[in-house]
Amino acid sequence: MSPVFYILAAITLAGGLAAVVLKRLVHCALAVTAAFAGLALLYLQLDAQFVAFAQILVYIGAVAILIVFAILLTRGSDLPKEGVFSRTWFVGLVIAAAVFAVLAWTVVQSLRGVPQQTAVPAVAVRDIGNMLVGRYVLPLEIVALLLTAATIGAVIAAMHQKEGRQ
Amino acid sequence: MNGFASPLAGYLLVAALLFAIGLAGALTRRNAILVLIGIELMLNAANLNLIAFWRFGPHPEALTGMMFAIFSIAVAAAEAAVGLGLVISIYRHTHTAELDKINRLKG
Amino acid sequence: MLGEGILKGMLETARNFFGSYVSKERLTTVEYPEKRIPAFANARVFPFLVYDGSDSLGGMRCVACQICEKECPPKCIYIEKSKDKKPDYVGKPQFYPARFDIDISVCMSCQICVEVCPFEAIKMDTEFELATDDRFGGLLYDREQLAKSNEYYHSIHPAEANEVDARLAEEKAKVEARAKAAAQAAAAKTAPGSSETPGGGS
Amino acid sequence: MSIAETKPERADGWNRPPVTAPDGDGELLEVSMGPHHPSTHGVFRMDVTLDGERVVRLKPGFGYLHRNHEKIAEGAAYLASMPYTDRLDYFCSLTNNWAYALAVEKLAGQEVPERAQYIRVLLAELTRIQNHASSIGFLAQEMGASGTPLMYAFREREKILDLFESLTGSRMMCNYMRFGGCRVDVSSDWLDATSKVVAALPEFADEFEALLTSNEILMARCQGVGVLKPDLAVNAGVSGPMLRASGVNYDIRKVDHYGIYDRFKFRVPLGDHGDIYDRYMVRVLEMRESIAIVAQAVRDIPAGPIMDAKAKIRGFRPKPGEAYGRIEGPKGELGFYLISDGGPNPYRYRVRPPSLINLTVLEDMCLGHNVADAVLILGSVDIVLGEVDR
Amino acid sequence: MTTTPASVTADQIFILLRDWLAGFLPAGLRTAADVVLGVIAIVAVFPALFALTTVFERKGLGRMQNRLGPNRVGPYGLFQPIADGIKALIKEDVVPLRADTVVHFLAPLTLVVAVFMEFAVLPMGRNMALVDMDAGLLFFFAMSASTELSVFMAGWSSRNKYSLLGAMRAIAQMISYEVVLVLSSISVVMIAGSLKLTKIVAEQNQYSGQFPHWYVFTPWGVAAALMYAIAATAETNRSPFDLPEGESELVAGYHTEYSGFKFALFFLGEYLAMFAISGLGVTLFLGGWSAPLQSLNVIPSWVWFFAKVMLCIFVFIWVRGTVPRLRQDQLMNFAWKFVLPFTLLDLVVTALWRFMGQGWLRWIVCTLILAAAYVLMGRFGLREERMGRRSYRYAE
Repeated sequence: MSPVFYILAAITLAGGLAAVVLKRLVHCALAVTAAFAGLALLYLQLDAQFVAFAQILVYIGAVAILIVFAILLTRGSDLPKEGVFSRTWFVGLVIAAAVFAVLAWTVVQSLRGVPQQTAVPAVAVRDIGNMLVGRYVLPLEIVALLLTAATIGAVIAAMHQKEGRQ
Repeated sequence: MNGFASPLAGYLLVAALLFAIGLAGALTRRNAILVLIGIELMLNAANLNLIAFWRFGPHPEALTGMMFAIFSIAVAAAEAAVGLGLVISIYRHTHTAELDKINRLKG
Repeated sequence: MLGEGILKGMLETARNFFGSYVSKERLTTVEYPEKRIPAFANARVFPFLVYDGSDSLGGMRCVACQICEKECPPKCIYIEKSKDKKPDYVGKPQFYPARFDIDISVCMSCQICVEVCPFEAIKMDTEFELATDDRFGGLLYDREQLAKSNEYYHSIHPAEANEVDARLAEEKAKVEARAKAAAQAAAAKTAPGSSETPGGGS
Repeated sequence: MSIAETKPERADGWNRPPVTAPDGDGELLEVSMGPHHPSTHGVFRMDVTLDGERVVRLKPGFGYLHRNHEKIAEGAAYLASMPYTDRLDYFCSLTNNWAYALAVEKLAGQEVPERAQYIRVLLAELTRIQNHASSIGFLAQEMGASGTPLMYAFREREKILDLFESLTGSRMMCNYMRFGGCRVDVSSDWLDATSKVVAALPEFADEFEALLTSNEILMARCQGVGVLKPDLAVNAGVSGPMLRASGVNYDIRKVDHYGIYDRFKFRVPLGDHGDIYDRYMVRVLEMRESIAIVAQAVRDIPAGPIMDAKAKIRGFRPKPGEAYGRIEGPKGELGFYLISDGGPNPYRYRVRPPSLINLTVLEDMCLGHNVADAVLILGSVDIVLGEVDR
Repeated sequence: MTTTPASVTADQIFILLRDWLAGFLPAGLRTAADVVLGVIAIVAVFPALFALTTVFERKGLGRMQNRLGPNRVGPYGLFQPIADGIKALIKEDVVPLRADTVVHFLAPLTLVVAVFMEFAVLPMGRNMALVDMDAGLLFFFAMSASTELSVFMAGWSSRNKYSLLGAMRAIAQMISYEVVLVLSSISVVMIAGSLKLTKIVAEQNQYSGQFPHWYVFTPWGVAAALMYAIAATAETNRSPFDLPEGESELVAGYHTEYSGFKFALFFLGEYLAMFAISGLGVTLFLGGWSAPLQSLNVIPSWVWFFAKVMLCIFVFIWVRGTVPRLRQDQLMNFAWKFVLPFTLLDLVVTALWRFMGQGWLRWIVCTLILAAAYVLMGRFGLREERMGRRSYRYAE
């Protein structure tokens, strides 16, 4: 485990945590962006260049912006009058802690003695492309369809319904 | 603790913690957008798992984990778009994005 | 076709861009402190007081009639009439301004004082670099600062100054001729008093 | 939801749509544009209520440049107001002079000699050319054209201002006309210089049009934006190029036959749509007509005196009465209304400023358009705040 | 290749310099030193270029407008940026009272950092890419996409309506045109078969006789380059797409409330983005560092790269000096109704080009399709603008 990993993990987790606990929604969105960036760097460390850049492009370039827009459109940039946590926050916290405990226990238990690849896999972007239009062409098409449907759906869901109202 | 010290375990633990944080956020916050942020964090944690498994797993040249991650990113983007579109449309109806107040089926 | 008009406009700007290196027409800037445009003969900036001869206060044409003070639209002229009189260019005793101040910061360069002055005493200067860092007194010009010689007037508005000089000379000649005639008449009558002074016409 | 689409409830068409809740679920955003906003001509303010970026209400606010001109004029001699008229619309001091001189001449019954009439026409049309050129430049500036058209306009304007300076002594505050004539005579050198400048102007107009007229972005920004319907324009008292861009044939030069405009051959361009593009084009075409008028005036100018022999500068007291003198200024009908009680000062002095009255329809033109268009529409009205606030 | 050793040295001078400097270090540190030296070079060269460009822009605009432009500080006004920099540094840093100070402070920094990252993958000469990544193009777009958030941060944290409106406009515009930017580069990727920028340049660095194989000299390349240029102009918020900072409406857009050094950083970021996007455009369409004629290869490759970038910058300035600004909805309409469909069509044409094989037929077919599409879409695609020249009537 290199120190770089610890730094990146710290950035990611701190970003994630800040996103969950901060008061102002815009700050949460910016914090979650930091977490996304940390994850992208983790991917880079894992020699997954393509995914890392895709992560930045999609999450920082698009999802974060979407979140920010949604916050502004729902007046989320103002501080809420009541608390930011729901009434049953304690239950949620307990559940999350339990989930983490189970996951951590499973990870630690199951990895004992499992052999692990340590050599850096030689993967070119060309291979990813070939795979995408070769073996994974069907999922690719389905994802394309899904994205189109989602875009249309999002537009319709968020559209002004002028004619219907008047 | 052999398993704990291996690189894969480190990534998996980070992923698990991130997942838990996301889950906690989704479960404890009032605002619908924050819930979506939590869900995004959980999805990202899963992606980290996928990449880590691809990197340290037996057949990296098959690219399975990476492909899953790529598709997951694409689906997550679609999910975010639809989810936020829904939040905005709910806000239009109820003038709030606080989940505690959106508790009726009737708009 | 889309973009045609924009291309046409871009050709135009390119023409000006390259033209600015060769044609004076396309680079009209005059770099001010080093180069200047010569002032036009009619140019007017702020008023000054004309004096004849070399004594700036003694030769001042102004007789403190206060017409300009009254007519000045922004009321930026302040005149105090003298107690005593001194002879003007035709030798007639006249008042003179004991104080003649113009607040240049209020003056709007309209030239009305020049137009209404019956004595050709106030004229427009072409000097405009009057900036000062004295906020309060710096632009309140008194008669010493306002006095400029007739030669200076000739140097900035030659044609107009010649006209003015001719008019004044003519008037002086008329006055002198009348004085001479009066003197002759007086000489003809010999006895009766010659106390009558010739009335100055304006 | 422009006023033209709703049925007028009042006969004069002045029913303003009430500002209600937006049709979306957002809130109305109130933006105060000005007086320090970069595109509000220095000291103008628009309280714009926006639904998204759409203007639902626009309250013009002015008076920041109010200088009490009319009241000062009532306390000053007739002549003393002449330099103040320069400062009304500081782009067109000569036409302001003319309008005021015209009013006083009517009041006092003075005649203007032939040569002075020609000089007046000449200067007024030169003023119109430079005003229209720079107003188009400002319009393009408001469209974000980085100042290029404005600089070309200023390049030509400088030449005309040089002519003004060499004749009147000042570039902008000319204070040139007098009751019954003009202050100084034009020399033959000056006429030569003028004809040289005017001969070069058509080329400039071509250049200007090459840069702007067929530009797709300009067309997209201007066509169909800020439409002023002719009936509203007439009801609101709009005048000048704005009125003619709406298709109303009303040019005081043709209507009143003031001065000696009957002797000149010129046409009045009219627009059919009444949008910003028409206002722009009408100005360009008027500029070309003015060039022709100046050329004719330079050619035909007779010799003779330039002042009415009866006119006197000091002790000017017109007989009691009232008079309204108006001219077709570059921005529209510029009128001066004077009442004399026989004293040295006017008893009542009133200006009819075209900028102010053209500005009154601003809200009607802006409603329903984008906030960016509001800026453009304001630019197309061609106002000078010195005249609006007086 | 007929290059002489001297010209090779000149061509590789910076590489040799770097290796010489790194040679002083122990072998283990050399790779790190290479990277650090490269970063230092980028951080030194491009801000200097930015300083020069600001003068040239102002002088060029001035010349187009029959003015002189800045000419008071130093010879020909060349030291103007130094004066501007000193002014920016010593100016008071005004932060609005209710601004979100942390975000307000971070916004320009993140912007400049992200923009600097874009230069890492650009091949600025033969062997002169700092990091020759396999997914270089993707990296570039990832970095350019992350600048949008900085714009939002600036606009939101300023607590100013104009800033927020400017930021929202900027983001909407950048996202819309980013799609076009990516799609127009995809056609290059399709032909070159790689996301690696050095590979793309190498593909173009071939000559038939004297004539280079730049992608801009093909029908699909011209179309893609045109769309790329439009998208790049919009992406860098330059005129006529400078709505986010359109001073006649929004005062200065998202950096209205910035002053002093932070404003200078925004300014720097904007110009760096312009360099980066021009550099990418040069790499994708104009043959990168390759010479326009084979015999001109004696001139060092980096000279060609920077010359081409400056040419692009001049076009930016030229356009800025000519055209007015579009309106927000027109900007969006233009993106979604004209630029994007045309770029998609260009992708199809590129595929056609790829599979029609060598020969003159593909030239004719591709040119015809694209020209017809351009004319038709220009006329009918933007139909609702209803614009056109008019004739005017006169009253006597």
